[in-house]
Amino acid sequence: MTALYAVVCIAILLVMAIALARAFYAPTVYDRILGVNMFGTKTVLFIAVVGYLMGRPDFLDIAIVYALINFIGMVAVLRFFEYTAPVD
Amino acid sequence: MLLLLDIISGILLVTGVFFGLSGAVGVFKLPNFFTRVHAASVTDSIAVILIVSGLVLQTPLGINIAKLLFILVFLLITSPTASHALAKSARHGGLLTMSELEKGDQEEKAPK
Amino acid sequence: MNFILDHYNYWIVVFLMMTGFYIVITANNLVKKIVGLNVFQTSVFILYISEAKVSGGTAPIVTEGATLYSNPLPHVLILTAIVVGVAVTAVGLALIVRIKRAYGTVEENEFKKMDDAI
Amino acid sequence: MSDFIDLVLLAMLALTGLRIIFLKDLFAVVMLFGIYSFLTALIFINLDAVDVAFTEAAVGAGISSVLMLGTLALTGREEKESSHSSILPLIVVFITGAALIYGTLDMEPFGNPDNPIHKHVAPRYIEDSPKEIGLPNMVTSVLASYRGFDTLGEVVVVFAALIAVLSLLGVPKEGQEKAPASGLKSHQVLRVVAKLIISPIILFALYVQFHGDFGPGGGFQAGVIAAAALILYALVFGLPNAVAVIGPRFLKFMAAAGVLLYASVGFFSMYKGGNFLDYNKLAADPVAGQHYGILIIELGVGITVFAVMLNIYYAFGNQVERSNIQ
Repeated sequence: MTALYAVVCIAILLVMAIALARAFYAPTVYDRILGVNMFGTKTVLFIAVVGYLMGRPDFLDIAIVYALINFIGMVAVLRFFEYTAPVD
Repeated sequence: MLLLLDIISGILLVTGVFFGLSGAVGVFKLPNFFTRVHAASVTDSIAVILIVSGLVLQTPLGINIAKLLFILVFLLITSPTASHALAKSARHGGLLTMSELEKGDQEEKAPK
Repeated sequence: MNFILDHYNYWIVVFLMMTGFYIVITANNLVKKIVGLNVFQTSVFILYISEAKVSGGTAPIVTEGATLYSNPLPHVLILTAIVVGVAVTAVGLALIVRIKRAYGTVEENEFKKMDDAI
Repeated sequence: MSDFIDLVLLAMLALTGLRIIFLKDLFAVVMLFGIYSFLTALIFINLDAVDVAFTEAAVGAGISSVLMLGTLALTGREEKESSHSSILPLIVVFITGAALIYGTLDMEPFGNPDNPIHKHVAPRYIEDSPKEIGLPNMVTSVLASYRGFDTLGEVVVVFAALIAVLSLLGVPKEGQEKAPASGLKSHQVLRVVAKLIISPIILFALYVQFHGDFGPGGGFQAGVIAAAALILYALVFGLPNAVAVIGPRFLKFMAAAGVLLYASVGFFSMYKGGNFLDYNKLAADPVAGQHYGILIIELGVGITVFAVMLNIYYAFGNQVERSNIQ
């Protein structure tokens, strides 16, 4: 099972890297937010799988906090757009 | 019995990762913002379901299962909501869908 | 190869520290300066936590079957440092808001010019 | 495997830092800074520092990003072209960096159990704290008991930061009947979902507060998570509604009460005949005394951090709403 967890970890890292690239080079500002949001969701999964890979799965609390903060950050960004319209 | 569980959870994990990767490719390859947000959010949800249920099968009954299920439910509620709100915000912000772009035959005016 | 692995963390820490330093000394915009300060600060956190790591060890929470734990002391120092860091960031941002209200700009060179004109 | 994850995450972190330099859109800078904090927390998990990762994820990524976005709403998104020449800073940065790299060559190899840092007080904490304090989480033991005085100092610093922010920005007025309605009114789905998840978040904050002795967590993290729940409420339903739930004046009282609760434990143990913050004297059995002491001071930390973070958010949110009306 450990080898499988390692493979899953590497694959999720790859997805995170792609989402990061999207956040670096985004055609529109919304794409950047999309990249950040996707990065956050994949991070939650990554933490969960890494816990099993290291043999101490009792640290899932951190994954919950990530999911939470990711959502709140998203809402804050949308609220920011209410004040400053992104269209030039 | 244990081997069967291992096999099932292995299949779930691998398919979950496959969906995650396909979503990541879609975020780069698709032509328009609304198609990209679609790719990201749909594959996000299915990857979360598959990977977390794959992990649940590997966990002995206890608080960890409850935490995993909480993560599953939380992500299933918040992730589509965030995508929906983002797409709606983009729509209000002036991004056009592909069909509108073809009709009006104008370039996508993207705020940088 | 081993030499690189042994020092990789420290080199990245130096790189990040210099990134933050560069942002702080070149950026005119005060918000960006605060981001640079945070980058700098985080590099110090990573340095401490890298020092605390013990290869083959596990997180410093007692569990059955583990004998080797990572060093808990740097964790404690950094835990409180993070919270204090955010408090300091909040004070800095509040100052920026006041500067914006007083001068109408948050670009360093612009409000310096206004100060010199007085 | 752990080394490999470390390599990849640190490389991502370095790239993010590099990208932040060249971006002129400050909104993008703040978004990337959020990713930067998330990555740092992942590295902390990988380096076994779960408590630190918990704090960084909640405080660094959550609260700082929200505050920075609030500031950007007031100060504008575009960074103007720099007037400095970038040659001199580059030279300075390269020389300093080279000197530091030269310094790292003498450092002990990463992760070696024989490093001097692992030889001095750490073995004492690792071997004796589970017996002396009776808690599995050594970080909580060291934070709240061995270095309890230090932590009291940190809590006072956080409290002082609240005073500084409030004296700079002022507090939102309470009980305004004709407060302009704000919030994300057009996002109906978001409003329903936010209503659904706010109470689980507060429940989770309580879990983190009281489970911090056994797993990652504690007062700092719980306070921030509870504050995040109310920040979510304020973001979605508008600041006046959130102020109606917990007002800034009550929060000021709470922030002071948390610090006083912490300090009073210290004075109580002095009254019982021990030193300042000597929990052994709080009960007949020293280990039980340690349990009581840590429980109470973690509660004090949680209350103060919650009140300070939420009140700082109120101060910023009030500025944003006022500038929006004008």
